Amino acid sequence: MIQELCVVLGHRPAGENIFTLGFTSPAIARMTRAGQFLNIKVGGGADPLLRRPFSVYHTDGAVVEIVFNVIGRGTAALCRKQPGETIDVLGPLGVPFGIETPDFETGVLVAGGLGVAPMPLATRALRASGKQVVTFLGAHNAGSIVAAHLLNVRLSTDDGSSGFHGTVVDLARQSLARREFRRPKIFACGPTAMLRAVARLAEELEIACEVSLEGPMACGFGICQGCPVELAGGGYALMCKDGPVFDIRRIIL
Amino acid sequence: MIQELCVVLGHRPAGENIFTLGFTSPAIARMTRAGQFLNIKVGGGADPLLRRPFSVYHTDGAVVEIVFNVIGRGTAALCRKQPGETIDVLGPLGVPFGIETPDFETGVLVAGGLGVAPMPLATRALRASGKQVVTFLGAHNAGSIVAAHLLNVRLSTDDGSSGFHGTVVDLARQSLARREFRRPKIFACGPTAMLRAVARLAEELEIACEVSLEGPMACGFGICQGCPVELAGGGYALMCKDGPVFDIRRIIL
Amino acid sequence: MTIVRSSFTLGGVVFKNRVLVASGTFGYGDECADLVDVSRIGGLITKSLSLNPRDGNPPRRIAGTASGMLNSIGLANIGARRFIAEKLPYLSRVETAVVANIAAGTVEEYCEVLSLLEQHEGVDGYEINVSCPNVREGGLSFGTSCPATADITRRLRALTRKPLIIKLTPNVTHISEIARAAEAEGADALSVMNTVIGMAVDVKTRKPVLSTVTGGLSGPAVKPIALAKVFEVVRAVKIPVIGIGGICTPTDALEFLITGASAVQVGTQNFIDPAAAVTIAEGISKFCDEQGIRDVGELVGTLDAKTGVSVLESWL
Amino acid sequence: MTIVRSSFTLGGVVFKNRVLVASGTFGYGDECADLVDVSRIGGLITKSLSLNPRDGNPPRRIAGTASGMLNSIGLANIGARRFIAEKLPYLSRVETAVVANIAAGTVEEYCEVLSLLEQHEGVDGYEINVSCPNVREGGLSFGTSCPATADITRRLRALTRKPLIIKLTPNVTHISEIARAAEAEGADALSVMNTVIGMAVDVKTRKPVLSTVTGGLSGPAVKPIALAKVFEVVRAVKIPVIGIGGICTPTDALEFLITGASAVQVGTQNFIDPAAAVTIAEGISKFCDEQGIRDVGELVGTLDAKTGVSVLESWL
Ligand SMILES: Cc1cc2nc3c(=O)[nH]c(=O)nc-3n(C[C@H](O)[C@H](O)[C@H](O)COP(=O)(O)OP(=O)(O)OC[C@H]3O[C@@H](n4cnc5c(N)ncnc54)[C@H](O)[C@@H]3O)c2cc1C
Ligand SMILES: Cc1cc2nc3c(=O)[nH]c(=O)nc-3n(C[C@H](O)[C@H](O)[C@H](O)COP(=O)(O)OP(=O)(O)OC[C@H]3O[C@@H](n4cnc5c(N)ncnc54)[C@H](O)[C@@H]3O)c2cc1C
Ligand SMILES: Cc1cc2nc3c(=O)[nH]c(=O)nc-3n(C[C@H](O)[C@H](O)[C@H](O)COP(=O)(O)O)c2cc1C
Ligand SMILES: Cc1cc2nc3c(=O)[nH]c(=O)nc-3n(C[C@H](O)[C@H](O)[C@H](O)COP(=O)(O)O)c2cc1C
Ligand code: FES
Ligand code: FES
Repeated sequence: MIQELCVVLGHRPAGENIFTLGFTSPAIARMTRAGQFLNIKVGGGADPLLRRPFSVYHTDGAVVEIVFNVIGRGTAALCRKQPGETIDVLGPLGVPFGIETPDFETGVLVAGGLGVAPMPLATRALRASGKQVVTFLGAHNAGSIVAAHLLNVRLSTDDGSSGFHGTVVDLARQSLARREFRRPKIFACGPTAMLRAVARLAEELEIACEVSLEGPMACGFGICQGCPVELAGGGYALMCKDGPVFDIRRIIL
Repeated sequence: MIQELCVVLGHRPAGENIFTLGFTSPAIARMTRAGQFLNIKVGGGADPLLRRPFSVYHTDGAVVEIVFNVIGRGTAALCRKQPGETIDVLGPLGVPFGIETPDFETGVLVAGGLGVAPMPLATRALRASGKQVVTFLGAHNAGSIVAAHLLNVRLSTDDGSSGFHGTVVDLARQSLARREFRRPKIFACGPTAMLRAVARLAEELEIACEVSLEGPMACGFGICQGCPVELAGGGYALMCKDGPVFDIRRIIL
Repeated sequence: MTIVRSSFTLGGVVFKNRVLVASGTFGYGDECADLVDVSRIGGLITKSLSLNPRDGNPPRRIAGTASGMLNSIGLANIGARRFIAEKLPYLSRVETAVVANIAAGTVEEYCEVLSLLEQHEGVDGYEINVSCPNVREGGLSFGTSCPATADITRRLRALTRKPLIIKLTPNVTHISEIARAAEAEGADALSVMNTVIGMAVDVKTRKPVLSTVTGGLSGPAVKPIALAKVFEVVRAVKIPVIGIGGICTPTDALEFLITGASAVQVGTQNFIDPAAAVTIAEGISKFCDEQGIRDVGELVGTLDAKTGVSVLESWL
Repeated sequence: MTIVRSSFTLGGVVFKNRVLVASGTFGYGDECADLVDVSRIGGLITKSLSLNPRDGNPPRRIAGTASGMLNSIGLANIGARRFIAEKLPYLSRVETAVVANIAAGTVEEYCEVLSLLEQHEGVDGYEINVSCPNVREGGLSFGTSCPATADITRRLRALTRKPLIIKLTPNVTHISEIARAAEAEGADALSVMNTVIGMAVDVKTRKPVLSTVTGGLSGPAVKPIALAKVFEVVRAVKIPVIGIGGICTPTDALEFLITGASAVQVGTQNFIDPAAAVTIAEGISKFCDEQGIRDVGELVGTLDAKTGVSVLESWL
């Protein structure tokens, strides 16, 4: 974990109201593992005050990329950053996906909306570990699909404008129920409702499953206790430090 | 007085840490009289919260210009505004210089530092009223002189790097004491210490004198009571509404 | 857009909508006529009026703070008599409700000002400032005391049938106790809140920024505090509460209405956007329309706090 | 740059400099070791410790506000025993002063936690949280009462010779009265202030944003409030006061020192910049150096408030 003022390289539109932003940080690019995130301070001022968490979307040499939806003031400011300006980045943070474990052969990536953010790095790590990869990618509509850097992508859209007409979990269920993949393990990221559906699916089919959660954070590395995740065994874990990736059996969504 | 979202045309460096910023507003350009000011909201956010007051520096057709020192967060943000972005402008505000009055023939402009801001419009108005203009312009050093749009400029710098070595009031005193100008009236703007010296000079030599004041403001048009100026007769006037231009005899500096 | 009902009645007076402008942040109402159609504001609350004109505090009176501002105006105002002579003629023509805010150093002065105003047309109600942190005598000391607040309310209640609104200070341990004192003596409504005591220092000169050392903090910075105070007061009294503090957007105002405020006032934001009250009122209507709500009043007090474990309970 | 003395002594304990990290905003001190050289911080104040581990409040516990944040952590902590077993070994090696912050639901629990900690090496002093707004029992209810604060101070004083610091809540009418109660019973210093009670509402769901409805407001938004509270307290007591609230920059800290705080604590800003305390301490030294001040202590309480007409006087 380091804190660094990083120079912005620029942003690119990646879908409806979706942008990627690239910046330079050899150290973060080198250290980050799939599923980890950054906590970014966009402006120098006191409002917005807190950093904003973003998954690492892609790394290439010294370049780190995030992908984001413009939803509020922090992301709007990010999206106004000019090349050459700086952002204050803290990271990499959190527990990565459990990819190097020998307990599976096929990584089944299930992403809803911008839940796709950690998937390019997960894809790369899976390939590097000699695993198979299949990707179920769900989006509202064709315009909000962000499918770069992925492998074996099977699409679903809520409105049927591209791929399977329905939820990404229903799409994944078809293949998983048919046991299409050898020794699968699910890695999912997306809205809570979707993660709940993934959890039910994994339980039903007795497939190992890790989910990457999202929620309000302040510090991002365990000093504020602001990001509780309810544990199946009682009490709370911290999303930022004990997560954002959790084995689905450990937590109550 | 109007409130308008104005499109920024761009900024230009005008000296050490000094910039001019131009934006479009046919109405403000038309309505403004010399000595009036604008109250500008730089960003959309809550911090900095309050508008920032700036004299109208120049107008040309539909274009309005201000000149400013980058001293804090508001001015720093102004200086980052890109062409095409907007600023929220309230104005023109306040009482202008008393230029059209028949009681003088020569307008003696005395400006310290960015007290030069209202002088280009004053110069134009004086010329339009058929008055003579002479301008005493004081700056810290050669690098901070902003002398565009002025007439008959006599310079002074604190460090002697350009023009008279000393204060602009000492420079003005030489000419005024010698009664160089026909029926003069002083119009001064600058730091309070300078305005006090101008006031003493005007009193000694019995020359009419108006000063344009600067100080903290919130609303800029009389609804907050935040900008008191002590009156010679007791009580307070409002800098924003009863000023910023005051006859020096009316107030206690 | 269907028509959303936004008016409400307080002590017999109809207010056009639930967004008023706060005392001391809109002058006497005439200064903003260029910038906003005043008749579209829910109600005008005047600058606090004292019996005699007050010059106010020496400079410096204001300072910017993070998402807020400090003020120490010191109730600079033209006094009740000049108000009646110079401002009431305009205000009685304005097509919206006018509430005269009264501040005074003694109970007698409060009574005298109200009695004076009672004799003239144009004032629809009174808001009593027992909570200004910026004057030496009176002011805040009344507002931090239940007996003093009760006494002022009782005495003023006897003098008028118009709506009587007591404006409370947040600078107390238990605002609900002061609220109940005012309610018990017949206040028609409570305004919550005035400014929070704050301070700033100029480190170069080592002097307080404000001439009075401390002043009143307002603006977005205090919104969370104001909401918590409103939450506390609405659960303690049955009379309507008017929410004030850092309201800049329709969403801000909705937070107060949902928490239980019957109306809101816009203060500091007027300095940034003199038309804010109108924009906010429109935004509230739009929100209601989108949510299928026919009357803004249906929102009031609909906060679903059942799931929340209220922390206030432990110290109320 | 000449060397500016920045250490100070409190109840016999030497603190390296006058910028500490506030309870609950720096974990137990070990989490930030990657990002900041902890030995350069003036002192570490631990997360509030209770006797038994506390899970804390259900989500949602935090929310951003204008220039601030709300929190309702609910004193989630590992409890005094696990603290002693798991964190003290690290903390006793850390080359800076360590202050254990204690929070409890009963006077007995405060005493028990302190007694437990007394039996081990590594804790240099105690800060007593009588002011947490986010727990049902105890917490704030102690801190709003003079007798309760006096009682806790007296009982704890009898148990330790180490520095005993009482941390006050701003959510009271007269913080100086609580301050005097703690001083009279032997507190070595007072920390001013904890968070301000605040609230936020989600207008879409009409639910409070925080699970506890209200929470504690912190960050730059509250700095003016904290300064005013410090101003009030330093004039009421003779023991040192530690200023807390919205401190993000050296200038912020200087405002508190000049107002009369002997030291400061950095809270929320640690979440944005975990090295903030060190940067601020360095900035203070630089300022002193520029001003020809040889010891940061020379700044303390040098506020020139004589010209100011103090408004606080009217209600103290
Ligand atoms: C571990 C982690 C990884 C994330 N990765 C990504 C990513 O790769 N790409 C991406 O676009 N977003 C990601 N997010 C979410 C992202 O942090 C929020 O979208 C962002 O903070 C919004 O900031 P804002 O200032 O634009 O919005 P705000 O103005 O703060 O909020 C706008 C609205 O969004 C809600 N909101 C704010 N923050 C969050 C949040 N963290 N979760 C849910 N709702 C929120 C607010 O309550 C409000 O209603 C991630 C969050 C976490 C915790
Ligand atoms: C009628 C009027 C006309 C003005 N015209 C001009 C102009 O043409 N060009 C120009 O450069 N400036 C002008 N000013 C001053 C200008 O408003 C301030 O420089 C500006 O508000 C600073 O904003 P900031 O956010 O950059 O600084 P801040 O961050 O607000 O402040 C930085 C420092 O400057 C001090 N400061 C802030 N505002 C003022 C102020 N109004 N006067 C004195 N000190 C202040 C602060 O106390 C602080 O110490 C004018 C002011 C008035 C009242
Ligand atoms: C400059 C200024 C002057 C004020 N004057 C008065 C006043 O005269 N009487 C009064 O009751 N409140 C006065 N207030 C308090 C406001 O009416 C309001 O209660 C407070 O500012 C909180 O709301 P806001 O955050 O929206 O500004 C004043 C506030 C400001 C900022
Ligand atoms: C997330 C969070 C947790 C906190 N936890 C504690 C705590 O456990 N004990 C305590 O005494 N104060 C706690 N505080 C209060 C801070 O120590 C400090 O008094 C307050 O936040 C004001 O300072 P700031 O504005 O610099 O944050 C907490 C504050 C925050 C923001
Ligand atoms: S965000 Fe601070 S502990 Fe997780
Ligand atoms: S700045 Fe508001 S009255 Fe002058």
